[in-house]
Amino acid sequence: MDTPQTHQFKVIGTRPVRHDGLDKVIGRAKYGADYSFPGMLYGKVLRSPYAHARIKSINTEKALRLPGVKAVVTHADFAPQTTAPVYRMGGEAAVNPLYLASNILAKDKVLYAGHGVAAVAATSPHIAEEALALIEVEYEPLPLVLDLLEAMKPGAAIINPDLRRKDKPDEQTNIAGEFQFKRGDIEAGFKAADIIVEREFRTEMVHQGYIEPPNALGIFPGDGHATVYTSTQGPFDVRIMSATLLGLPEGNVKVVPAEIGGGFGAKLTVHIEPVALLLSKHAGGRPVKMVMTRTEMMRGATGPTSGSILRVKMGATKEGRIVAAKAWFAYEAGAFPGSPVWLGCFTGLSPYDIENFLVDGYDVLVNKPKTSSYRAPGATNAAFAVECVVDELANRCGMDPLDFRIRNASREGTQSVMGPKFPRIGYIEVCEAIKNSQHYRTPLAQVPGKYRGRGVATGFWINGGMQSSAIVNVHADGTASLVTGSVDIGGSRASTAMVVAEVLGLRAEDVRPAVADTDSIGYTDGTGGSRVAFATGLAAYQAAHDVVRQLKERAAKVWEISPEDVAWVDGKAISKKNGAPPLTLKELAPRLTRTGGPVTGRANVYATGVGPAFAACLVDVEIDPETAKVQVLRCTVAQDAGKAIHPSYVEGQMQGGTVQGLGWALNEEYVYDEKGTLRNASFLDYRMPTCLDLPMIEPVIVEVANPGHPLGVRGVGEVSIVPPPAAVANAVSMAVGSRITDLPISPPRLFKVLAARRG
Amino acid sequence: MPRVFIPSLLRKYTGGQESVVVPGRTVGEVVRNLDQQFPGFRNQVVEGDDLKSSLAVSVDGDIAVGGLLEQVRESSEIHFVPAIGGG
Amino acid sequence: MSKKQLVETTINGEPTEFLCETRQSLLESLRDVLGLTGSKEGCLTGDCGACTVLVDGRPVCSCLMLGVEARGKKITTVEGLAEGTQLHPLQQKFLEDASLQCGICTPGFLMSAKALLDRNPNPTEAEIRYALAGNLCRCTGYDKIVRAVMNAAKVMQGR
Amino acid sequence: MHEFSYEAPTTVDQAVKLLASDGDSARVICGGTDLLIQMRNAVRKPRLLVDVKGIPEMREISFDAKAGLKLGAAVPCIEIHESQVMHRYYPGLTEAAHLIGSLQIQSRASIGGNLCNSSPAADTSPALLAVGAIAKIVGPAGTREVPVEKFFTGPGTNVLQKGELVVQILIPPPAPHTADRYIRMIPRNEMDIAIVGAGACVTLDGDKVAAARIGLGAVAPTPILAPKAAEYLIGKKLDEKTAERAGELARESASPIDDMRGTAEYRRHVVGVLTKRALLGAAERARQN
Repeated sequence: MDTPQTHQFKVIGTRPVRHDGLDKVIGRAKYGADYSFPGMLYGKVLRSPYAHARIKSINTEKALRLPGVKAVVTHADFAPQTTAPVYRMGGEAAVNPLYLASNILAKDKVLYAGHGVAAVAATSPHIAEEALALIEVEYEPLPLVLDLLEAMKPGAAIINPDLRRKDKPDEQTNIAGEFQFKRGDIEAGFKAADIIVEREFRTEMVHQGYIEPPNALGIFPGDGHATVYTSTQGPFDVRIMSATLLGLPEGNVKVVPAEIGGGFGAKLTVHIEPVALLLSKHAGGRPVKMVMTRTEMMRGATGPTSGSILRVKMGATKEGRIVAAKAWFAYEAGAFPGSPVWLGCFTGLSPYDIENFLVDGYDVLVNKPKTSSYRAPGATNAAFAVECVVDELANRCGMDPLDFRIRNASREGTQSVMGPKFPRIGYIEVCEAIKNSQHYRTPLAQVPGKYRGRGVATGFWINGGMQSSAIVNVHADGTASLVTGSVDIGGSRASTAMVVAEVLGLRAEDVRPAVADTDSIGYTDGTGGSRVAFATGLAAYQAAHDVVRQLKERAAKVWEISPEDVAWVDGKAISKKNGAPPLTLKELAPRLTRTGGPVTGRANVYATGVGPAFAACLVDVEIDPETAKVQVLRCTVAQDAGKAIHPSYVEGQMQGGTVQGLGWALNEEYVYDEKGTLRNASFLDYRMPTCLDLPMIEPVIVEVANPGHPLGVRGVGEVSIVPPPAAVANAVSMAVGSRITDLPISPPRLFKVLAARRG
Repeated sequence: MPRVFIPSLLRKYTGGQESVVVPGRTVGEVVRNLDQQFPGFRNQVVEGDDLKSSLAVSVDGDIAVGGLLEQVRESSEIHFVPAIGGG
Repeated sequence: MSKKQLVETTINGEPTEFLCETRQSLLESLRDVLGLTGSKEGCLTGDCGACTVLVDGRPVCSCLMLGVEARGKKITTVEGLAEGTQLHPLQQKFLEDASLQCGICTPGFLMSAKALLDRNPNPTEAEIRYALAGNLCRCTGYDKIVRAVMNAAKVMQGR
Repeated sequence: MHEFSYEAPTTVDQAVKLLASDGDSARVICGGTDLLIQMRNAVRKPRLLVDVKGIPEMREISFDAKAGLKLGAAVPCIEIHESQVMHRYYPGLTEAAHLIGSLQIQSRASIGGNLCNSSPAADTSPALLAVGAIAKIVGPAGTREVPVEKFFTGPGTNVLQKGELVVQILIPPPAPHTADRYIRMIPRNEMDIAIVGAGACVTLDGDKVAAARIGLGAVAPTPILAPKAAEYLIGKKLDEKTAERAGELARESASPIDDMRGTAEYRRHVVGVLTKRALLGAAERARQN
């Protein structure tokens, strides 16, 4: 059978230069902040210094009197909102518009330090800033709660007075959601275990760390039609949310997606787009550009991902079979409900085929920013806990940690934690890829005066499907253009164009990919959930086949035979009837005019057949025993891509996700003072890895075809971030002979562990 | 007949049963039939004429893009799963 | 005080005059006054390097320099890296080696790498990593960036 | 950012006049790598910036075997790193200058700026303390020289009076068999503020210590000397054991705090580790001088 593994591709699997690359290396690519319009104003947001306070009054008069100031807006200027859900992400997700509006500009309470309160538009960014200082806000500070466990206790300061306990509807609570996954007999499972490991882990909030500040340029001239230029992952999400907040029909908002400087999930929602539109409306329709500062975006305007407390108990037989697992996960939601805790509950144990398990998850409000998505949201926290416990179980069984994982591996037909059975997956294959790597086969050399350790961990991510649209236009010169609605955040123009080129028998560079605005392409869900190469790739594939269908009809006309007698083989039309020489697209293109006119292929998909993704990470570390500083010496990552369309960008996703995971493991964390102010709201003190902190990251692409996709593609964007924190913790634990349970493993924290060990 | 797997926090509506076999040709019909057997269940998963915004449904391993309208087969396995949350 | 200042300078080899407020950074002057938006704003604290330009051949964060300080200097931005349509070897290798994902940090990396290769045409991996430590990239894990700089050095050395 | 005026004088006299002209609201801008961030955060709001980078004597590096080093306060760190004289006579101070921020920052930032910003964690300050540097200050009342250990008055504050600026750093010539070393602890390998910084300068007489100075950063409200540790070493052989003991004594000089960058406990511990390493490194270099 011809499968994606056996088929000889001409374009897929090669490494052409990306189509948008030139613009990006000569400085011509337009990111959101690079747009300007005549008469443009600059917007800024006033943000709360308090982590929890009632807003008693806002006086904007002085600000409005400052020369150059054209508009000042507050929450009251949004259209009135309710809590009735607004659907997005193809109906698979919903937002609560009242929460959304209240998070962007506070309604009557500020819920975290950095919460937006009012916004200004002025003729220069400096004047807008000066105007912020003239807005008078009277606050009544309220008791606050920052700690996750404190927030869950009865009697804690209440953040949202409308939230009630599920079991006692008259009692207020900060627990916004409870999740549970349960199967088998957990008690009996632990009774059958020879070895039981139980640990509590803790992680802090971390930021996505994209380099480009969130931006928006809004134009709302008062004819009821609004336009936003913005660097977003989800143009259609921006459209529905902006329309909702402004009280406009969805079709009246056009979103023009600019190039985007990283997002990692945080730019799937709106942060300032509706504010830019609101300011434009109040400033007589003048364009308003807004660019957040680094401090603003870190303090809260854009949402980090959750800190968490993770309790995991697992039991195994002495032969190395996991027989029971119990997990208790609490995640910080921030000031509004919606942490990814359920995804943690679902993903953490999914690599393993466990008969008896119980997972409980809690979504908990604290006076910190509303969390937003971050690459495989929720999964990294959970995997950190589970993979550390699994490592200890393997040790106690005297087994190689990868053999232990393979013995307990989920495979095709295993019922996942959420319930549905896995299709063909590549978990065992990624474990084996690491086992067979040069890195794993090379023993770790010890050096005097240092501690060295090696750790492995694995990770699972569900991946996304959802909706995509694609249009393929055939040009008279025999080239084509591909129009999609998927913002290109890391090479997806290239990979989707390569799919079209493969089907049409063209070179990659003969297909020009374009990302269209929301008026110019059918509905397309955001660039997230590792879905673009998979789902937009599927739409591109189908649109190309729509072109092929039409080309076969045109060839049939040329040959004066019936379309059924034309085949499309290896990028050529072939006559099954007479011996006419095959016609390529290049040859057919000039004849389109006389055979019926232009050819455009279209496809709209709601993609099913999503292929789950697994990754494994191997890391060697060296620790200075005196300063407790950890240095990563070597790192290898294996990931199942299904089919790597452009291997360089698959490797890039693997390397980038791994390094984000290494940063999370070692130094990244939100540090709050007792008043709830984020202390390290800068790239200086929020310590992301620099290139001097890292070795080369060795990628091993594993290809276990996804049976749900014609080319075998799975998503590759997210899962690589999941294993590294646990891999590093396992390596450090091995090196220092003591179990690491808290992230990040920064020098001051590790020093405490070492000091305790020394006594 | 299709088999419906009951989310653990809703098993109180099904007398603790982890899964129930129910007739029906669509997810919506299955849910209606399940509600006859276990009154109150439908209200936990349906709001108006669609699934609750916090839920998605999976049929035979894939997210059912049709929601309640999704067709099911005699041998289908139906799971209710959380929808992608947050905003 | 708000009177704008005239700044005479050289940008990408062209004698250039521009008007700016004293409080406008060189980055703002380049982007908002001169329309050279290739240099990117990432942090405004000199920690990410996305706004790196060369000032008299040295890499500088243009967010931490005032526009008025550009008087009499020679400024090179990413827009001045290629010679006409001939890409600089660094640009060529960044493309071939897939060294960019989102691309927002790319102009800064190119300028820091150029400053390095101009002074040290044959750097070691460690020297490259040191020279690029002031540029943050969140997409690539740096691997392919470091390789592109090594490969560009080879091309420039005729190896 | 607020509005301000900008002047770029070419002589020290002009600079002093400008600085004195606008009371407390005039400020020197050198590399601007701290100042512009402070202005953006509205921590400082000077009405006048006086750019001193065009003043020749503030850009000078000159060494004389008798008089020692004159280092212009505005010399960018990268030029210090590229100076043969600096590497030869003050390798520790040179490495401190080369640790400030990235190369982009080093192309702008100066030791004078680092000194006048007066951060307790400034990298060059412990190194300056170790080599016994003196700040040459010029103001409306004339010139005065202030040893660096008397320069700081608190976090972000110093002895500079209205209209005064640091023009040069003066450092005595190193005695034979003298060398310095600076080491800092940061969680990353670059782009970080020191959790602890330690500078040491050692003069050997045979295999014994004839003189020693130890400067510490980020462990007190200002950069400080660790005199007890230095005195202890006089007349002793500098080896692992004595360096370790000196490190313990240096800990006694430190009064660190908990902050987002590190705990007091961790800092106190690391003071000892870095002092030991800086001393051994300085001695190693001194033996070769």
